[in-house]
Amino acid sequence: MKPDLRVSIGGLELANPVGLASGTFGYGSEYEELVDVDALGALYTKAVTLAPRTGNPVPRIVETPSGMLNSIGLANPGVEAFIAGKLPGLRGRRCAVFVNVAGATEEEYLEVLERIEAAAGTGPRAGVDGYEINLSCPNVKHGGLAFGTDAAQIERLTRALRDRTRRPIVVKLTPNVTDIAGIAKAAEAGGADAISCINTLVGMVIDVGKRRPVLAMGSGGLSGPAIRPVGVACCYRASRAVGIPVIGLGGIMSSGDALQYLLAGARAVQVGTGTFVDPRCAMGVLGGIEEWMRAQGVERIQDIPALLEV
Amino acid sequence: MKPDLRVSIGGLELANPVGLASGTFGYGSEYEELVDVDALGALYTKAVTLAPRTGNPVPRIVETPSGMLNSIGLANPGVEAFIAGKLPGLRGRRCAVFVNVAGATEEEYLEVLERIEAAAGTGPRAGVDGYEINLSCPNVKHGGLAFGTDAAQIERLTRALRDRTRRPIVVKLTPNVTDIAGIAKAAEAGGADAISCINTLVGMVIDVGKRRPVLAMGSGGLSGPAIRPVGVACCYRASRAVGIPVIGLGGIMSSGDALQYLLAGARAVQVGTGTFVDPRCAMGVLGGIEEWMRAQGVERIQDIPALLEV
Amino acid sequence: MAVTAAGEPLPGQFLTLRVSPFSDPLLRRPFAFSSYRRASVGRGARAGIVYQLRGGATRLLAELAPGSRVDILAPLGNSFPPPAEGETPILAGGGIGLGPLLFLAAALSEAGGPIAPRLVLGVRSASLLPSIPLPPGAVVCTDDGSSGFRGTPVDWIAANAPEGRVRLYGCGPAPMLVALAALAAARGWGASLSAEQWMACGVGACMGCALPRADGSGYLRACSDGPVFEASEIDWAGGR
Amino acid sequence: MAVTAAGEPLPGQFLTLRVSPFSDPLLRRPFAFSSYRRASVGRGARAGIVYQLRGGATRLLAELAPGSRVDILAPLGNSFPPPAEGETPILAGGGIGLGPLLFLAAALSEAGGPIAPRLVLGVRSASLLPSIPLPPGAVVCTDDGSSGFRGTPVDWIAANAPEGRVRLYGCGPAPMLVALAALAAARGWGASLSAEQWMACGVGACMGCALPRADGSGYLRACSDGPVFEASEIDWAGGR
Ligand SMILES: Cc1cc2nc3c(=O)[nH]c(=O)nc-3n(C[C@H](O)[C@H](O)[C@H](O)COP(=O)(O)OP(=O)(O)OC[C@H]3O[C@@H](n4cnc5c(N)ncnc54)[C@H](O)[C@@H]3O)c2cc1C
Ligand SMILES: Cc1cc2nc3c(=O)[nH]c(=O)nc-3n(C[C@H](O)[C@H](O)[C@H](O)COP(=O)(O)OP(=O)(O)OC[C@H]3O[C@@H](n4cnc5c(N)ncnc54)[C@H](O)[C@@H]3O)c2cc1C
Ligand SMILES: Cc1cc2nc3c(=O)[nH]c(=O)nc-3n(C[C@H](O)[C@H](O)[C@H](O)COP(=O)(O)O)c2cc1C
Ligand SMILES: Cc1cc2nc3c(=O)[nH]c(=O)nc-3n(C[C@H](O)[C@H](O)[C@H](O)COP(=O)(O)O)c2cc1C
Ligand code: FES
Ligand code: FES
Repeated sequence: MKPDLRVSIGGLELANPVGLASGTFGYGSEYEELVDVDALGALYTKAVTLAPRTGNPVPRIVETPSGMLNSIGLANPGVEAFIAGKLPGLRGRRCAVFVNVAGATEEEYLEVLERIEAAAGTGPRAGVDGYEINLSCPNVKHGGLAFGTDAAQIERLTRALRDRTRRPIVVKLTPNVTDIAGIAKAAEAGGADAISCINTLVGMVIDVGKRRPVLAMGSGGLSGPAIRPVGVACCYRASRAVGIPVIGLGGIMSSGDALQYLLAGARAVQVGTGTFVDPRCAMGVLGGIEEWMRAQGVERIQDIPALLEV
Repeated sequence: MKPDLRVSIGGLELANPVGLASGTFGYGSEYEELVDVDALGALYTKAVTLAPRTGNPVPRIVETPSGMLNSIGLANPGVEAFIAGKLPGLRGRRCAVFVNVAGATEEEYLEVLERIEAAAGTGPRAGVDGYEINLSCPNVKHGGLAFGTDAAQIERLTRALRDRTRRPIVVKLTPNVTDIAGIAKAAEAGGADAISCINTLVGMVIDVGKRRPVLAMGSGGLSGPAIRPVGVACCYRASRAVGIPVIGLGGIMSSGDALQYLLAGARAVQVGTGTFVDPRCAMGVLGGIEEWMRAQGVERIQDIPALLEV
Repeated sequence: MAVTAAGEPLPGQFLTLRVSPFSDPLLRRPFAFSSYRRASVGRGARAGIVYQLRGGATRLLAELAPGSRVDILAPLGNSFPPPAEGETPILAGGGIGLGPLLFLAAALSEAGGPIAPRLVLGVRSASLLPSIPLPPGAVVCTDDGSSGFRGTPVDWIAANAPEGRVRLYGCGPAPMLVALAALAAARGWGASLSAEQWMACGVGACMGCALPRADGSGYLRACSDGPVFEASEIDWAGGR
Repeated sequence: MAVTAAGEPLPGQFLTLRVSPFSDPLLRRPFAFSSYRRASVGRGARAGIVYQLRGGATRLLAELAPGSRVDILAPLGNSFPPPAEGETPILAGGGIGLGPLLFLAAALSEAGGPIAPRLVLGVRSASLLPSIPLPPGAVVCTDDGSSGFRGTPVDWIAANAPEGRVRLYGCGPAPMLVALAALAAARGWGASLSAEQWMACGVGACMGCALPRADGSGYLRACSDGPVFEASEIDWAGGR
């Protein structure tokens, strides 16, 4: 019997639970020759902001033990260029497309979403099937702490976004908080259809020879296998705090890693840094999940979390 | 010229900046044949609690990419057995001894400290030169969130401890918080002589074959090189938020790693998981720091943080 | 570079080794000594382990070129106690549990006690039999009957144990240790079982390798209180 | 397993490779092609890289047994443009920058342009000279004068460049690229420089390998907009 790999996020059906994480796959065309994106469940685009951003000064990346730091700085062409230059290509996608939205103020998030809504229209092949809200942007009004750290603000922002679209909204959580369950609940209360976790952990590497941080920005975001245990723990907690689906990510390199997330309570997963290490990583993850379900006689993805014995 | 390796913590002089982290070196005797503890700057004991604790169910440890999770659960003989069984051995130490204190309530912390104070007396070779306050214990009054997550509570606890001892108090911070700078400030306001960071990150590994978390307790604390970038970033932030010394730890395996912490603003360091991987790790770290200082013409440990160009 | 504590290993003791200079795999891995030969004129001391490919560290170990240097910490842990006066030693090994029992068998034979030790080795199937010579009189058991006795070492011993007092020496997977402990309790035999548990430090400092005491009063450390315990001391089913 | 994109590499293009199945070292490492020979009857295609031991990944690479399979992604990036009509090609390599220039020199010679390419290689000291044959007419420069010309390739070129239009092809450490770009600007030469920058994806998706544009208007990606850029496009001193 072929397992049923479909996953439903706010009424949107994904063909399978494996997606490509924001910022690690561009807008879908860069890995074209290597990865059959349309065979996957979803593509989460690089963040889109209101104005174009050239990104942070360089160096922007550095390797760490079993991980990497990045401070790309939301480099993106801005919402208008996104609509003109990227959306048409995304309309051709057969997998679900979640546009990752970021901003430094609440208004910016809303404006980006509104413009994309207006451009995409309501028909099929809109180029956008849903939104992933990146809350890890430093929040100018809150003294630089990221948006994703204040529950009340997340609830308000999510609700305001909710009022502006009927497409599914996924709120992406940062792990750099004291109480991820509380943050997840705030997103749910605001009307999110799902949450995804985790974004990167704040980290720093210092070049001892040059006596300065390797990254031009000082600190950056830690991703890769090093953070997988943190991601699985966040997912476990968040999925027990909310009724909406949780999408798990952080350090997934293999189907075994993805199954850790699914058993921890996730309904879907994303592969980020893993794609850098092996461009076919996400396809391997998908194949392995299906094989495991077959071997274990598990019929549907959403049956997996209940298999965990605690 | 021989560099001056001495470090002063609340008036206590450590011979050098390298210490052995709490929970990774027992009470100093286990590694006796392999490590010359007295050549190091400080030994931070395994946590001491009021009542004896047998510790958490097993398994308690699991390896992760470039790290490990532990859920030892503060297994320790309790303060009375510590005083009777361990303190006498510690009196023979030539390095500074910080007793790591933990509890589930404020009263428990105070009681542990008071009893050790009474037993140790005020003379030399007391067996205890200072305290390291482990705030990562789940706080029963605060619904299980760890102590170290609430600034007001930390300030109050630190002040209460301060009133009960003239020995230096090091407050150990957990990285599982939104704003580590705020927590560090609270410890300083309460009268701490130093802060140490970081304790472990919350993590989980699931055994996909057995469909249950590998650790009997579900989640555990992530340590080792995987978390080093997080530790360096926390240290960088915390040392800029407070005037008291910061003691850096998390994933230190080599003198280069330790120098990252010192350049990030730490005045001293601790080696934890590194000792498991190589029992002589801390000695290598110490030798390498001295060599680097010589090569770079740096005279004193406390001159290192200022060398960082940001 | 080999970091080696002084002293010669005894049967039951183990070493820990670090096979990679990178941080993945990170922790040292424990392996029991399977043999030891003292240094003599013109010949260095030589120690052996028997290991099974399991994951990353054992794969790296298998890929090492002969003559490679590895970072070893040894000898660690306690050792098998000798059989008491009049006890027949029976050594039950499951899979990779073989190593320390080979060492014990050799030591018992060398010591030349009144009763020759008998080694009983169990594997799932003949294809998993290690390619090393077993001591004289060794019994092979396979779960599927593809070689020797069909069944487990515990089955064989239950059926073939000699009259009189026996001391079981056991090393192998947890279910086998549970069964050996039960058999020993039922027959009133002594049993010295070597435990396996994940280890971080290997020297008693981290409390990571805890094993639950049989009386529920807490834990013992596999690395420094053991790895060899009297069967009745430990709750063998509670270790994982 | 080799994950290989279709196509034959051109001089200037690179591959990325993964040398460890473990997660440390984690990221793929970029290396420029130093040679390529098409497959022919009875003989597979063959590509070369020249690399220098630097850290973990290159150490693992050096330890690989001949015939080992490695996971390669290639060819990536753009390639050196041919010299324009009448331009004398001068190839300046610093240290490991040699690889792509060897490939370019061979391709230019093979193409048989009117003016033979001249390769100028700089290393700190004679002991660091690579043990591979250099093309005819190659000039060796050492900082300490221990072999060939004392000075850098830029010094040599500044002193020995032919009259008329020159196209510089450069690959090497950042200070060398800065100096080459300045020399080209001063003399009004064209210059195609190959950039080095830390890479995560190698295919243009992550924006990690950004290089600042000379006009301050933003960044270009070393991996997919380059690695070869016209010297005037990039702020070569701002890359690290
Ligand atoms: C005291 C002691 C003596 C041992 N003696 C031997 C021996 O003589 N020969 C031998 O082949 N093996 C022995 N082992 C087990 C050996 O340590 C593991 O097989 C090894 O650590 C696996 O490492 P890996 O990286 O190859 O596998 P990993 O990828 O680490 O693990 C593969 C699987 O092996 C198991 N495993 C990993 N580490 C341990 C551990 N510390 N204890 C038990 N199971 C583990 C886990 O179930 C895991 O799923 C002994 C263990 C202990 C505690
Ligand atoms: C397009 C391109 C082509 C290259 N071609 C070659 C080549 O032909 N031959 C060759 O020997 N090397 C080449 N390099 C550099 C090569 O990628 C690094 O030497 C290698 O990644 C080092 O890996 P490591 O693990 O051995 O060292 P690490 O431990 O990763 O690093 C050691 C040191 O090398 C430097 N380094 C590491 N990664 C990079 C990087 N991506 N770019 C620049 N410097 C780095 C750092 O300063 C670091 O301190 C090229 C790099 C790029 C971007
Ligand atoms: C280079 C890079 C760029 C990223 N850019 C974004 C982004 O624009 N928006 C976002 O929400 N997350 C971004 N992320 C975070 C990832 O989507 C993901 O949450 C994180 O890397 C953890 O997953 P991983 O360990 O599988 O990479 C980025 C990560 C990396 C490594
Ligand atoms: C097995 C183990 C036990 C620990 N026990 C304690 C403890 O009792 N008290 C404490 O403050 N920290 C404890 N820690 C945390 C360490 O002291 C240290 O903060 C952490 O491991 C990060 O440093 P590292 O990466 O160098 O190990 C423990 C860590 C480990 C791995
Ligand atoms: S492994 Fe650390 S106490 Fe046994
Ligand atoms: S390395 Fe990812 S864009 Fe160049």
